[in-house]
Amino acid sequence: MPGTLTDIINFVIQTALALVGLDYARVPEMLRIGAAMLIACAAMLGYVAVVALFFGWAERRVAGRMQARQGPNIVGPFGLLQLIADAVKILVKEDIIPQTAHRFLFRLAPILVFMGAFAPFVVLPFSETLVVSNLSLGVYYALSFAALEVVGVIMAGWASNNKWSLYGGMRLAAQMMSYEIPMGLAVLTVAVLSGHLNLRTIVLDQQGHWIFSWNIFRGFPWAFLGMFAFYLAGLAGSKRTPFDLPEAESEIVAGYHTEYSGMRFVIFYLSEYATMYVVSALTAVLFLGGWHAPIPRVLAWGGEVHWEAGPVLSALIGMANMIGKSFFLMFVMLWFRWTYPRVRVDQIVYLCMKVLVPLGIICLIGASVWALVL
Amino acid sequence: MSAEVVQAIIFYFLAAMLVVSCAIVVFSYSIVNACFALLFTLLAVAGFYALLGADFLAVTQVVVYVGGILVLLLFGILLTSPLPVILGVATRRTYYLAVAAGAAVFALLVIIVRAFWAGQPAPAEQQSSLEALGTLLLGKYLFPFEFASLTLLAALIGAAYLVRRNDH
Amino acid sequence: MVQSLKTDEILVNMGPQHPSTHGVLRCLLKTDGEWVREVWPYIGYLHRCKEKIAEKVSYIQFMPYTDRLDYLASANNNLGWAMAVERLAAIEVPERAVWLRVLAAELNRIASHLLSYGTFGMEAGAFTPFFYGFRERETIVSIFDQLCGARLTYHYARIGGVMRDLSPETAKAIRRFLDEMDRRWVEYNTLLSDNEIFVRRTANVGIIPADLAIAYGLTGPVLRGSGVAHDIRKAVPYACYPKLDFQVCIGQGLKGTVGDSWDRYWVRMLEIRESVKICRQVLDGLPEGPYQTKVPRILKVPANEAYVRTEAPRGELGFYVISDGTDKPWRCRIRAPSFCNLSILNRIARNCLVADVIMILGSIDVVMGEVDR
Amino acid sequence: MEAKEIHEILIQHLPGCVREFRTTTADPFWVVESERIREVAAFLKDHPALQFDMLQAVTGVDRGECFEAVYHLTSLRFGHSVTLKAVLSHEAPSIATISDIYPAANWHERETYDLLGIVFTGHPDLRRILLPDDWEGHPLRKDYVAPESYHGISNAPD
Repeated sequence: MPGTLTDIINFVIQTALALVGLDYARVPEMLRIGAAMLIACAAMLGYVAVVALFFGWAERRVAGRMQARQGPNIVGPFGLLQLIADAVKILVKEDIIPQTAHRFLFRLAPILVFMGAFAPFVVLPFSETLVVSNLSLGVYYALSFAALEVVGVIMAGWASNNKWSLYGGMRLAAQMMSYEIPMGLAVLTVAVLSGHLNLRTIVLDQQGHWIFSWNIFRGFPWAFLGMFAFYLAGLAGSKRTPFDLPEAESEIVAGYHTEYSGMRFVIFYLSEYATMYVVSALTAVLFLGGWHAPIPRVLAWGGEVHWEAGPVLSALIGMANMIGKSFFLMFVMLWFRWTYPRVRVDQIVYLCMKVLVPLGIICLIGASVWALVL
Repeated sequence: MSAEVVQAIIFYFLAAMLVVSCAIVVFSYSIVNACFALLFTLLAVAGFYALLGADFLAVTQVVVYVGGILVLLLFGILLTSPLPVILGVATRRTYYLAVAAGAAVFALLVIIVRAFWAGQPAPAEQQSSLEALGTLLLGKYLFPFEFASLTLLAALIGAAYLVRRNDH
Repeated sequence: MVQSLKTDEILVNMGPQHPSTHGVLRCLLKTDGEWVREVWPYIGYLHRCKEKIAEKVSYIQFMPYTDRLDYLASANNNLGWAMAVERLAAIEVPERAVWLRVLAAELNRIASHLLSYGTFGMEAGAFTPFFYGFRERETIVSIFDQLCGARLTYHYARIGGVMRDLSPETAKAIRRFLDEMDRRWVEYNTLLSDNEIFVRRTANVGIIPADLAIAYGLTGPVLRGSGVAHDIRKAVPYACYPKLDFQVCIGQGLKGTVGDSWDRYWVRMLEIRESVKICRQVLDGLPEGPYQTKVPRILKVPANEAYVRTEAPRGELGFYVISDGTDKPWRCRIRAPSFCNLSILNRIARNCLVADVIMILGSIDVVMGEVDR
Repeated sequence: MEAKEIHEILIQHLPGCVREFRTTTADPFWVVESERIREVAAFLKDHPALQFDMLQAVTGVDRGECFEAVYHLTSLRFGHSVTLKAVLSHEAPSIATISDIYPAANWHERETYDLLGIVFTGHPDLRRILLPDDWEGHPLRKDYVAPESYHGISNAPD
């Protein structure tokens, strides 16, 4: 039985310690678990940073391509090092806190937002073995932390003591309160279909007949519709065009992060890409078969049946599938951003309450009947 | 370092967070500050649930209280009141009343705890409580569960009614 | 229900530094949540005493200053000023120069509308139209570079003619651009005009009924968007426009009500096409001859007065000039279209959302250089 | 309609209003009695054969010995235009507003007040529009002298 990411880390630590001549078994258990957890989280943190950096670059290149211009192409091959150069620039920037801002909350807000964006990474499975914590409540946990992000953004908006910032915070609150519902309904559709909330089990359920065993087709048409509800709601949750009202620069300057600069701004920036990734990865896991390859055995192995490929290769292939799907969905988000105008604040609530919620309810009822009948 | 010690450390950390944030909620003059402090109170409670193995309850606490109620509270406060929100300064009489009410609630809690859970250890199961919770809610506790929902529904309708009446 | 929820009213300053106020316009908003109850525009941040300067410099020297009125359409401003002075001093302009001026003015109109297209898309939250609009504008700017050596402030029209003749290469470049523009125009529409989100953001937003538009003295695409077919080029024909075949485009309420923001936007888009048509006709029918008549270096204009109206991209540009026999005007009043168009903002941007105010402002398409002069 | 015909209608319906009808300039203009400007404007707007529905601009001119308020009106229906002038005293230039007849006049009158100091009585909101509220003087007057400095900012040409 393959273990989780923590087990792999434990194994690595054990080997490393054995090389130095220490016996890992004598280290207290709590310390071992704690250390493994910490390292796994650090790895995830690194991954978030890499994803954010990569997509920060990709966003600009994609935008350049779509807008008949170049995008960053000077620093490094294809301008890949541009973001690193930018990061260095930002790190040495002056950190400004407005005089009338609430200093404590102003500093706390980006941290809360990042916590909210980062927490779901702990339960995202990359392959059958690669997951930091295999929580039985996986999806529920992942969704719950969006709340922390909302509070963080409201806090940023309020603590800045700027009216535009406050508008940004208010807009996000209205937006998120409406979009969590269709998101939850879409997740419930999948939960009813597979009978689990654990992300790993949900993916394991989707293996078999090529793409037709993925939830999107297995629960046709309910999960198919549910995926759009989930993805759109997630798009709204990650504040991306056409739902980028909280930071709509043409209306409310820069929304909740108007007053932020330097490192604190970067944290918001990181969080945005982290949230985008979480939404994309969750869509991939819930509806698009997670780490399963679209064509099993031919192009790639994935999942339990193909364990014969060996644990390392299997994990790598699973990871490639998973990251590929997530990145594609993230690319679609960029595509949206550089194509569509922004919707208005009443239209976003309309879309949620009058389109996505009924759609979600229909999906849920349909999936329930499906699950009972079939 | 054993598991108990780690748990104890986490418990005391959470407890400190709870007490401090509660104190800010109660004593802060700015209602927005109080609201943000409430966030930490709610998170600390969620932490307690997680510590006790009730992971479903912990996540629900975050979803419902932080994501729903706290955001709604902030939304309402920031949108409907002038920008620097200052709570009215309490009079001496309200202080006395508050202390008395606090003492009464505390006494009640002591009685309840001593009467029902004296000497019982906290549930130690680390498995997901989701299935058990579902079975209990729709089995043994179906009536209280449904009754609570009905009460909340009645409260909701009542609130809507009151708002409508104030309109005219 | 929405109306019954009483929230606190906030006064917010939109501008003078704001991404969407086109330069330095300050709008004071009284907002109730997301709803805007009242908008008060405050102008004057870019006031450069143009009318006072006109009294201090000679007629010829004032030409470069007109470039900086509506700096996105300087060829049109030059045309207006040149026509005003020529009318006062009774100077005959060679036919070729007249046609060249119209060519420059129409190219500049395309450039100006392209920029308006881009910024309007940007205000709706779409970035890509901005770059598309700028790509084609860049071509026009390069053509102007060939034509008169400047990229923004052309002062191409001169009193008594134009500064330089059109070379065959430039003519060829213009023709290439016009063909390109025909293709791009379709692309623009697929990207923005017919986009569902864009239509929902602009249709039925900021409706200006025709009678209100006339009462407030609106002109240009803003007036035509309200369904009033009024274009100085047709109403009071000047230059070589009577010899050219083009249409006056009006808003018809295709996506909503007549006179909404989408209609104003759409009139600009249609005018791009009409201007392309005009440019082609000008290139085809360009008469031969001199491009400049002899004008004394110190031009003394006899005592006279005239109000000369031309159709600039943003509406009716009027120069009311009083001469007193010296080489400097006694008084020069510039009737700037943006100034008049902006005055209606307070009237139509009431009881709408913050996002709507931006769209309304964008659809009126003001240039602050012209508003403040 | 030609300027002459407009003039005939004017003197026929509003006798004593027109002080002068000048046709020697490139654009003809009428000098009307400044007290009756509202009457003339309303008449021009409503007369069925004239229908001057659009006010293009309100301008002031400093003539040295007097001020002139200049109104440019046009009719979208018939395409004809008129220029009206009213002569005002140089000491206290003042004329009734027409901003309730032509809403477009609102900002134009504010601008004329701002730059020339002509007071439009009855204007709903006669504030400076281009210059700061605390600016002294009216720059377009011929006798205007620019202040040395404004709030400590030097105004001297270098």
